[in-house]
Amino acid sequence: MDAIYWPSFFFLLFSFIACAFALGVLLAKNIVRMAFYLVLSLSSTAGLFFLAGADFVGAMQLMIYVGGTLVLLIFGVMLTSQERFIEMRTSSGEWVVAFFIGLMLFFTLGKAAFGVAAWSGLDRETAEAVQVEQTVTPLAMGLLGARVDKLDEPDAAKQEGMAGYLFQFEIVSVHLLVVLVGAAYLARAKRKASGASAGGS
Amino acid sequence: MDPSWLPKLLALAWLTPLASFVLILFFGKHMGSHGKGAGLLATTAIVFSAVCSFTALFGVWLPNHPLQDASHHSAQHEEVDSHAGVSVPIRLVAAEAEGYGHAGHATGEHGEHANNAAPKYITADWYELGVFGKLKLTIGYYIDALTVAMFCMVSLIASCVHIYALGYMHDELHDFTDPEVTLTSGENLKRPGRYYRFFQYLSLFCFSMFGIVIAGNIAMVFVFWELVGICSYFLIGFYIERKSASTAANKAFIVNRVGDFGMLIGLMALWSSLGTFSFGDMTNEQGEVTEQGMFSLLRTEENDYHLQPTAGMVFEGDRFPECNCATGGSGDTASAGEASGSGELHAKPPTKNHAGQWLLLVAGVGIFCGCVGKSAQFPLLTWLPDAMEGPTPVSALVHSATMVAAGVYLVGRFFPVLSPEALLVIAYTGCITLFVAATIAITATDIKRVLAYSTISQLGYMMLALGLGGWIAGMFHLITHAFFKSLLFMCSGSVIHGVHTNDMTEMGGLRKKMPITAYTMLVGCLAIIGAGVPLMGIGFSGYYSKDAIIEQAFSFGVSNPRHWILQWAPVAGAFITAFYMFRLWYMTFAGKPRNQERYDHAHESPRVMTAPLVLLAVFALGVGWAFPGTNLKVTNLLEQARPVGTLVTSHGELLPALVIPNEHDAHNFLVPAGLWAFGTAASGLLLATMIYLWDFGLRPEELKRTFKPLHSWLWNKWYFDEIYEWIFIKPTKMFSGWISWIDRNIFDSIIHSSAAICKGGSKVVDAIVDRTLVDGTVNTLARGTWDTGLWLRKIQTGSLRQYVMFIAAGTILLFVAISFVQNI
Amino acid sequence: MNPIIANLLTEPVGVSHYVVVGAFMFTCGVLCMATKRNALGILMGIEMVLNGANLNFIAFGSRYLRNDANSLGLDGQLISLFVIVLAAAEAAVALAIVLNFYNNTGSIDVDGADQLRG
Amino acid sequence: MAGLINDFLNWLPLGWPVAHDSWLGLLIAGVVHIALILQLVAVSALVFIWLERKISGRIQDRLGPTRVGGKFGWLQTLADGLKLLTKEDLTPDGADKMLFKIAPYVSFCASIAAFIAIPFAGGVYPWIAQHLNTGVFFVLAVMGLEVFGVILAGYSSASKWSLFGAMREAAQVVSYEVPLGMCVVVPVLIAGSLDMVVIGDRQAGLFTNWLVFHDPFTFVTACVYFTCAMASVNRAPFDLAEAESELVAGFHTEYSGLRWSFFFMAEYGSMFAVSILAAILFFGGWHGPVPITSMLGLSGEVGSIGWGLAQAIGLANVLLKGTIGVCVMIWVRWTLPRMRIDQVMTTCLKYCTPIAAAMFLGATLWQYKLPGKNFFGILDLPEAAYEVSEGWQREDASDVGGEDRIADVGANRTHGNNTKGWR
Repeated sequence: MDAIYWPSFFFLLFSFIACAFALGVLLAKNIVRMAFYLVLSLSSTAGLFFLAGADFVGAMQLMIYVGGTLVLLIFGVMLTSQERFIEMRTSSGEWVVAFFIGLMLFFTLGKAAFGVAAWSGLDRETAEAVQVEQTVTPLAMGLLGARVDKLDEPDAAKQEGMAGYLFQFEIVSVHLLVVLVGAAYLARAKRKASGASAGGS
Repeated sequence: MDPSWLPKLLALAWLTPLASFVLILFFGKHMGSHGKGAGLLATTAIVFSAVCSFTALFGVWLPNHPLQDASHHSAQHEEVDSHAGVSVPIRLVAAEAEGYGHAGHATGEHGEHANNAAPKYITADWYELGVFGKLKLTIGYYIDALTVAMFCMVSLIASCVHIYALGYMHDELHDFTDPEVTLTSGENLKRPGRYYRFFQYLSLFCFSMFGIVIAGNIAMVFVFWELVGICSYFLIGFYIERKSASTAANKAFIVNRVGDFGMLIGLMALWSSLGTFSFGDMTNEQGEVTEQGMFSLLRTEENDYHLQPTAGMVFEGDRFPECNCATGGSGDTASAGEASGSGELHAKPPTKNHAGQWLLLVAGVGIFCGCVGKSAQFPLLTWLPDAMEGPTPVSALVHSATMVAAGVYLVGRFFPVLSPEALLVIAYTGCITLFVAATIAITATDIKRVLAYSTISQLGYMMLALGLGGWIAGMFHLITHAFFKSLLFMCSGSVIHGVHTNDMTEMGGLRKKMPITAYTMLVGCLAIIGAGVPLMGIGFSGYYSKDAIIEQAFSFGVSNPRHWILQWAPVAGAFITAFYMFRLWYMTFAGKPRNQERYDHAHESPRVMTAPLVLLAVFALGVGWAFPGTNLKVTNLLEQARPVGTLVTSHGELLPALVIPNEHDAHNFLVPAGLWAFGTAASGLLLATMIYLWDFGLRPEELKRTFKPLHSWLWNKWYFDEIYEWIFIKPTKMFSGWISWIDRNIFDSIIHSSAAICKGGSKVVDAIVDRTLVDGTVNTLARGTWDTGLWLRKIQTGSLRQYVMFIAAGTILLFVAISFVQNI
Repeated sequence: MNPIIANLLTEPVGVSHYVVVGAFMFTCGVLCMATKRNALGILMGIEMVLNGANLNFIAFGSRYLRNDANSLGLDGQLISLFVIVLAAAEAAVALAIVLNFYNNTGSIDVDGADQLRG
Repeated sequence: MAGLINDFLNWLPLGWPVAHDSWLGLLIAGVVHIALILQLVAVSALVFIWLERKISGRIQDRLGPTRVGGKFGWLQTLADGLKLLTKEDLTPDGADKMLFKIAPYVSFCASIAAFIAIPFAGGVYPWIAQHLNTGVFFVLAVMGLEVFGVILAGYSSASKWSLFGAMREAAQVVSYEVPLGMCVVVPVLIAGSLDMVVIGDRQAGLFTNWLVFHDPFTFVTACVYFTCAMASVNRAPFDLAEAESELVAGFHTEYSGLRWSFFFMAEYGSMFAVSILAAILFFGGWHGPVPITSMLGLSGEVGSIGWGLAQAIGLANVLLKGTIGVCVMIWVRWTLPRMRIDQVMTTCLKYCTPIAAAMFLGATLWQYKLPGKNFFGILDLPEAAYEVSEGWQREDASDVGGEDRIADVGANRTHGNNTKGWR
């Protein structure tokens, strides 16, 4: 037998954890536990990112996603501190329908995943020969509008199309600002009077 | 031992139960109190049969025919195929049957050709019943590996059932008060016990079953076929005083007659065209063929063992001189079929005569009709669940392991005669049966009925496998299924014995009260769902056989994309099987007791009943394994009996696009089939566990409410009984009613009707022209719009979660649609 | 050992494997959205769906899994960065909506939010 | 590392060959790293707890522990640890058992995991468990996970006090991550890398090269960073999560014995981690105030004795600076009163965040206007600074699409101006 290829081993490990806890999120009844499983699932996905060579994205995943989920968790605890919300059952019929649709969805997607020959992976020598590359600077340069990773692109047409993501970056930044303001506005505390009328209706 | 011992030993095994039957028939009542000795006598007899059978297997058959590892051969085979690039029909080496012939000529010739040659067998007539012109009726034998294997399986299970019945039927040892029969006086029926009679029937049944297996010609099969039927009738109606039991017995008998009618037609078609009933070639002392059997007539060596109608099968051959009917006419139907399959149909002269093929189809389907009746296939499946009125040992032996399997056995035995089109019919029947029965089993609550539907479904699996060309797969499943299904039935009998009810809704938590039963039954359940480690090749017996079937189905599905349903039905069936079997187990043994009183009185069965359970559990676990360190394995044994038709890729004559794949090609689908089988079974198991074991939020009652229409559809068994009532029984009654009605009222009605016609006419004009046409059009339009609106409104549920489901379902549909478009 | 299982351990995995994991997370997320009555549960489902999609982007851009002209390259990582950021934004808005909903109805059961029913 | 171990194993007369890339070496290397990090956290916790008692005692004009272990009571922590080990492990009745049991480990793991990416000595072959080129980011992200354990503990204890404590902690940590992140970005901006080894080696030379003295803005940033770090690890005056005067013991009210001590270890571990982070980001990392090692000529081939000594001195520097940071935290704790929750949030949102943002802008401007100069550098101290930059730079700006390549972090250190790089 060949020697074990460790990245594959770790891929199996991380993907197993990620999938198991994703299933945990789906099956858990308690909202706080769901959040906890979600954190573990997302963290192992970050591990998968690292394995695929996307270390910056992995760290971002840990920081933002997991941090974002943290907020979810807080809200979960805050809003559902009443007993009746901690566990809300869905009727069994819906579970069964969902189960079958999910099964079909998964098999459809899974079938597609194995449908392209080029996706089946490199051979061992090629994979081991791939150089470790720095991702942070190219990523940052990409966001700032310079694609330093594709400077030697021979095709002029393609060079036209890779002006970078500066514009998108700006849009997202503005979008984030708007979202923050909007969220704060939406979630603002109600005035005393209107709160009373809302409670009465 | 010398091979000439084989027929003698098997005849001994066959006739011992007959002796037991005769003895009990005459002296049964006087053997101990209420015939206690009869039970021992019958048990001894069947154990003796088992000893004979196993001696025949291990002492005679195996020493003379060492087993080859089939998987090894198949690997070679694949290599050959891949080198050739295409699947070439293997040129089969000469059958050794001629040289083999009568007993005593065993040369031990085998080796690398064993896979491709015609199976080795011994056949001869014992006794000639009579000769009527060309028609010759004989008692004979046809023994090959399948016969020996069936003998061992039947005798072993029958022995276990006999021993088990010694304990189970002890109520019958004294005067018996039947709690389910109430006399007009309001008391329960009291009658003397019928212990001896039970064993008398069992012995007769064993005799008949052995007779089917050993029979050397189809006529003899038919005789024992009917004998088995009558035994079944007796045993189902054992509690003849109960209305339900006697009805069920009648139903079983009559339904089987319907099938036998078809079988008779098939017999006639065969005989009139072939002129023989024998399976194999009769030989004389010198080993020369004196009389050809059906198999070698239809699949000649010169024709690569492809099925070809014989000269006698083609009518009016003179009118179509071009037709390749003569034996020498090697214009070769097979290649013609291939050519027409590749679109050159119109280039051929339109004089091709398909009469022979049609006749073969009629014969095959006719024989299969008998099997449909006996094996309770669609549409004759209604009798088997009702047959559960019989005592449980009967269910275990007759209605799960052996008699109903006789239909499958016959199809397997008859395989060389079946044309691809007939196989397609068989496959579709099996497919429908397996799905219908499995779905019904989901809602049944009577523990024995669940198992009965499971039996039907598994029989459907076997038929499907055979119909797809998976001879080994089907026969192997027949044997493994016999073990685990008899185990399951005997476990359920043990439960019924302990709890005194059939109703699973009154059980629960019995695991603690009857551990042996519970865990042996768990073994049975795991075996039937085909539990095993995917791709590793380690699992319960059902794992091997079911995977083999699904592999074959995949192989077939790839060659015949049009019949995709045959590929996916067994996969869906595996899911349902896992679900309902574990539903049964959880409802019975896990959770909390639903009826405390019954639970308190429950007890483990006596050792005479549990011992066979343990023995059978061992077999259910390991019958698919090779004996460690050897090639001793059921599949390898069956491989020796493989009929000649299964190792060639055959094409349909009437349906040119139909391809029955070579069975060895199925190994190419080992991985996807294994994964699918495992995945579906595991998800079925998971679903059952989530619903019935974990307090997870899925509650059966709630599901029942949500899927009310579906549930009542399944609960009423797809309304089969009602449909038959409406189609066959009601019309008959009504027809006779009409006759009398016309007879009595004919004159009056003429007068009345003339008046009524005038009155009615004017009303009709009013109704049609004014109200219907004018008003109706307007109203219908308005109503239609209104209804459409109302209906569309329902989709707009406002529920976020349902919208998500719509999106997901829409995605899947889109995917499917796109893939269709791309395929076009 | 069986060749398939052995191959998984001794050969590098490919895009397919990542995509299957992504598909699994995606399906779990969809089912989560479909079966949870708690609004926060639905949010978690959305997070999982986005995460499954992200996994695909990363896989298509990774040089370890697929090294040819059709690879997304750095664009995969850039897009997934945007996805992560937008997911955070979406979570903020969604939480605000949930909070508002809770203020109005005193419950976070989404089955109660069916005023748009036909 | 793994290769070295494997070669060593192969050299040993084991009786079987060990390949250069065998898994055995990987395993041993992993175990060694884990053991080193674990013992660092555990031992430092022992020392810091003792230190906290002594310092608090002196601040309050007491002696602190004096008896256990001889002169200074230096075995007091060990004795306490033994006591904790023998305490009964209680789980409240209404608790969510699984989460309750798992929460301390979550905190502890997050705290330890941060050390994976922290370098203890730099150079071409840094002493670091896993050299990540996004190290700073990784450490921040992992430390952010610690709060999960706290929240889970608070929720699962089924106690109002615990829940209050957890909610406060959550709000506080999430808020303080914003200014903390902004502060961390400033040294990253100056060094041009997220790699902590690069950032640390950027500060080689005299203490004037330390980033805290790089410009006035970084000086303020360091102060803000330390404040926010204290808040994010829940030290007084920001220890609202366990405010004993209001919340009994906050999130760990229901904990006892070993699980409780895990929380404690996690807390001290994070204190140490943020202090070391501060040391590396602002206070020169493994470079002392005076470059003794280079003066003594202790740099040599990787693996030589001189190199080893230099690295060991670097290690001592890092640990010492970290300990000083922890001592400052202890000092602050015993001299300042605890804030109210609204004051905590005000400090974060109204003071720390704007100040950090302003400092970020200021530092950016400094980089733009005075590239490559530090505060002392504009006073024209000779050869005080040299630029270190990871990544992409062009030898010749006019040569578009020329020799651009990924540069090795260690090899690409260039003296002098680096203004032609991408910006």
